[in-house]
Amino acid sequence: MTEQAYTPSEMMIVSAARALAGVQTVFVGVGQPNIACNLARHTVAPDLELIYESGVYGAQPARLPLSIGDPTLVTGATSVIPMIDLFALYLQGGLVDVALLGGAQIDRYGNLNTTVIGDYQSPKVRLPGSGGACEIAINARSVYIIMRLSSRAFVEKLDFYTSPGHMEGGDARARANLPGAGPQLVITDMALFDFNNPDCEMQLVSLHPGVTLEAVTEAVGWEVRKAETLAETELPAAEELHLIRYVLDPDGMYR
Amino acid sequence: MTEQAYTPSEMMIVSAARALAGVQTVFVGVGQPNIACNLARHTVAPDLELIYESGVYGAQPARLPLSIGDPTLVTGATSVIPMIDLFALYLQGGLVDVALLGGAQIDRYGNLNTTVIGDYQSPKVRLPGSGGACEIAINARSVYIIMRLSSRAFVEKLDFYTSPGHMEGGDARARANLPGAGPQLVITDMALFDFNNPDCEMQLVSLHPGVTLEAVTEAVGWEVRKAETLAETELPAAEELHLIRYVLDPDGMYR
Amino acid sequence: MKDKRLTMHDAIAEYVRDGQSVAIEGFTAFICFAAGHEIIRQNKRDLTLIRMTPDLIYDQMIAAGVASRLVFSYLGNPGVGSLHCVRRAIEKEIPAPLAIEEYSHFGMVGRYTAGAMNLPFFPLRSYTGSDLPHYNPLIRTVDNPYGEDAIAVVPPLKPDVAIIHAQRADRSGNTQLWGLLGIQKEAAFAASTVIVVVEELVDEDVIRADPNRTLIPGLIVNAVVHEPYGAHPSYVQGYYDRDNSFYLKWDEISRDQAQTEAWLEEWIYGIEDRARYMEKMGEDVVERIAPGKAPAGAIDYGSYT
Amino acid sequence: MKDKRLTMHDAIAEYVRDGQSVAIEGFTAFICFAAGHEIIRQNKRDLTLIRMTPDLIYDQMIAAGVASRLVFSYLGNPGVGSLHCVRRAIEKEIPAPLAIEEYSHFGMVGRYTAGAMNLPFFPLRSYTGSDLPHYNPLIRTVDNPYGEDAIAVVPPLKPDVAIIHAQRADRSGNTQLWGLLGIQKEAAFAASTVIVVVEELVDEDVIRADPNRTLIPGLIVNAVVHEPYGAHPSYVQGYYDRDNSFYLKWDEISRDQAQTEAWLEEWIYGIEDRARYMEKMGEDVVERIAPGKAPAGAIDYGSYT
Repeated sequence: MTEQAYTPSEMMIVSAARALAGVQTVFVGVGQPNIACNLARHTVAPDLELIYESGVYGAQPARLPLSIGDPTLVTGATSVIPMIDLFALYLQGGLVDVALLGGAQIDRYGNLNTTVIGDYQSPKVRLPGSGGACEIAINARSVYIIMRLSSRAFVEKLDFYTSPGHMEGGDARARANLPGAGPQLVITDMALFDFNNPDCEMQLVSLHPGVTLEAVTEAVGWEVRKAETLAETELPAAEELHLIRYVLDPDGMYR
Repeated sequence: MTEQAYTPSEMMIVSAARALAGVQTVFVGVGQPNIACNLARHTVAPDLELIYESGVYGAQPARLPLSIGDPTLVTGATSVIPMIDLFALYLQGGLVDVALLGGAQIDRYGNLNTTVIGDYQSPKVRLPGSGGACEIAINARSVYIIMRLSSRAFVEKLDFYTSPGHMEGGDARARANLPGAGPQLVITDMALFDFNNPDCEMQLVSLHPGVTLEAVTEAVGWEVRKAETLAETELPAAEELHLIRYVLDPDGMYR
Repeated sequence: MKDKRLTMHDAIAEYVRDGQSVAIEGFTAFICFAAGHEIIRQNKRDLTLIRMTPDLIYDQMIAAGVASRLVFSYLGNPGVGSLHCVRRAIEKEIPAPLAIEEYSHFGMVGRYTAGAMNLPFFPLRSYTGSDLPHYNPLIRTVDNPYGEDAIAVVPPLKPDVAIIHAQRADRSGNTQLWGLLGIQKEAAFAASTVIVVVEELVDEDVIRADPNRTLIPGLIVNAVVHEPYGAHPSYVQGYYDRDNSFYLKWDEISRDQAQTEAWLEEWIYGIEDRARYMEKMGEDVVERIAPGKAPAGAIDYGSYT
Repeated sequence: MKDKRLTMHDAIAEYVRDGQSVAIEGFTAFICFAAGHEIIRQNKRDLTLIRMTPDLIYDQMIAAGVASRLVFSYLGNPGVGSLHCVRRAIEKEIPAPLAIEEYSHFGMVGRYTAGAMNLPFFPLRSYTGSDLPHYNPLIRTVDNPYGEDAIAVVPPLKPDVAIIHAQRADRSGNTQLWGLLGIQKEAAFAASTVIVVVEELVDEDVIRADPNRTLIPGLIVNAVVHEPYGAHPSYVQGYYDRDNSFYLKWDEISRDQAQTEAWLEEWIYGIEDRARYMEKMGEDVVERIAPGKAPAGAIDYGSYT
């Protein structure tokens, strides 16, 4: 077989889908997260309901949506609502079990930057900004982060704090009275991380097959903490890859 | 003609309708106010739009509504909306030109009691309470009050202040930063009153035909102020009476 | 899709417990008398009853002694007059004392909204110049950090149970309603437990064909009760009219506690459920309250494949 | 019923003035490109542009130099990438400096809502642990008088002009929309002047047949513009699909200011109106973006006589 058994993107999608086992509601964007959620519906979370920032609950898209506002998300959905209801009743009301977020930069406590590289007032690169990320990070019961691992992205200090993770770590979120539990998982193309320690600091828990510990520690912009036991991420199963390639993303847009 | 030319109730309806000349939106309840507004639509205010507390804008009832929540108000209306929108967007948003209110007691500044006769904690008579009256009195651009004149109702001091009129009089409303201008007119079965003086105190401006000044001053529970010139209210016109009796209230429910 | 269908008996037995706060909402329309009657029938006690307009349903429930507290904004028999049983409880403590917690309509609307939105308070331009805050210390003010005057606020209202009547739902509780929307959506989102009572149980496809009409998602619904005419003598837009003769009759019956109790005996304790109630009402009632047709017209969401 | 119909040219000429704040809303859908293009064509200047997601329309308007300030919450070409013209203005002041005022989505939603509701502020659980309030002093906090922690607030947003695209309206501006409702209703109620742009102009009876779908009443509408395909390359639920090829193409065009200006010349300055724009797009575009049928199904409001 000269063809690669799976791509890094597929590994991320599969890892995210597996982490949604038993989850009832997920707040989702397009692209990889969307495919991951639909993969979860086909596998570990058949009752998973997708909530889109655009005001859609229980979407059943007839095609792969091109944006979170794609009309295919509306037609045939369970409920389509004003954005004030989406943010206030669903998100702030505590009905989102898991939200999937990404960013241009992340720090060791899972704080995210999606606003600016360089100085806010005279930016090197102006990024999209918060969108709903700031309140999602605060109100969703749990947050999973999906990002490619690189030293440009996993940094010691963010250029801008857009959305809080565990803030300064430890019980910072609880002290600040944030409703949600914050980041629980970071899914990358090389490894998985969680925050299961008293400092709520990102820690390596699983290396994807063929990825070395050295490669990961080099790609993280701080001295990365390691869980007591380091697992190897389970390979994507044939069924999972089949679903991604032939059902969920037949055109290979997110391969 | 032994039949009375018009009833006191008809005089009130006609007076209220005339006061709606040129008004665009009116916040209305059922009964006399409803008939008055529809009479105004047929006469002096053809473009008048009726707003009901129940969440109806632009009703075109196919029958005389029995309550502000009558289904006949919904069918064929321009817009039917949640109550939060009715109160927050329409009323608090400043879209109500005139509101028609009534009460069990009124004082010289147009403050209203619809809550209780006697003590609040151990009431002699428990009345319905505010409903929307308190915020209507505060936010509507103008308020017209429709009440039968009696010394039990027009009192020196209210048992309970449910909804503010001109409060302690003068510029009290402006000082309290209330959005609306407060009561402009009191329509009774004997006379009309306005508040066009620096104290914003209720003043007699017009006696209905056949009503003596003495009868009015006796029925008001304080020494009633009189406008410089006292008019006689114009008689209901034949057309107005015809509309009330044969079109708007053919069963004579509010005769 | 989880099947949440229950009989009214089982829904009330399972989800309404003594001492809880219960909101049966619906502004003059969609008032779930069937649920109120079942609560009376099951002898629930010490409830906090929450409703903007207590209407006849709470008049009956309070006369039956299920409540120790009432949270409300307007006490009236709409278009008719007084709620005599509520007044009797407040004025004379018959059949038992009734504590009251009183707001204006906008205040109640704000409380439900804050509850549904998980906000610490809801700000509104009301209560200035009113005695209401004096007798209800939960009506407060906050300063405006943008420089204007202080504004009144009310605290969130989060009922233990909300009971919402609607035209239709699917078996997992995705619920559509049209007509007067009142505060039903907010009451449902604010409550810990939601019982939806519908005229029609429909297939999921019917719901999905018009997603903008789904105001209450099954996600927040615990039980779905299919109970045709469950809102009688109140009404359901497009399904039946208000039975106004009963509203007038109740004005007579309710003036006297013994007479009221006789009515409760005959129409609630003495019969098993809503089907029997409608049987007993007589066949002509259904015909009498049937509206004509007024179809909404079709719209298209478009198929995007 | 007042007839408020105007051509797009006349609506923009009459209601949009230099120096004003303008909100063209619609979240990924219903984006009124026709109005944006007319604003460019009429050389409006010094506008404050307000939109949760500036999208291509504001990218074009900012490249054309109509704006001096942008109020927003997410700067992206949805599903594609960056807004290169907005970035060029922010990063390099090309064609002119652009001041920005930035929120999160919920913050913008709260601002519009407070504006529409005439509230002094809107409270929301956001911004803790974020740098946003540091760079935007309008994001503040208020204490909670019920004892919990302070909560973030945003001030009301009241645009001078809101431009809302929808499926249909009658000639006095009673407007119905379905699909993604976004923040359009709130933006309309918050604004001093409202221009409604619709795919179909319908008789008043069509509106009255389904009053729950009327989100914007004519009462707050100043002008009604009948402009089919006025939201292209964005989409209108049930009427057409997003023309995604243009969103991809714009990603290329917009990377360079000269290229962008050539596009503006060809597609905006160089043509008269929307009809010409669609003509120039070619006949196949209408076919390409046409959705299939997905009717909502009928409901009945009931006739109560």
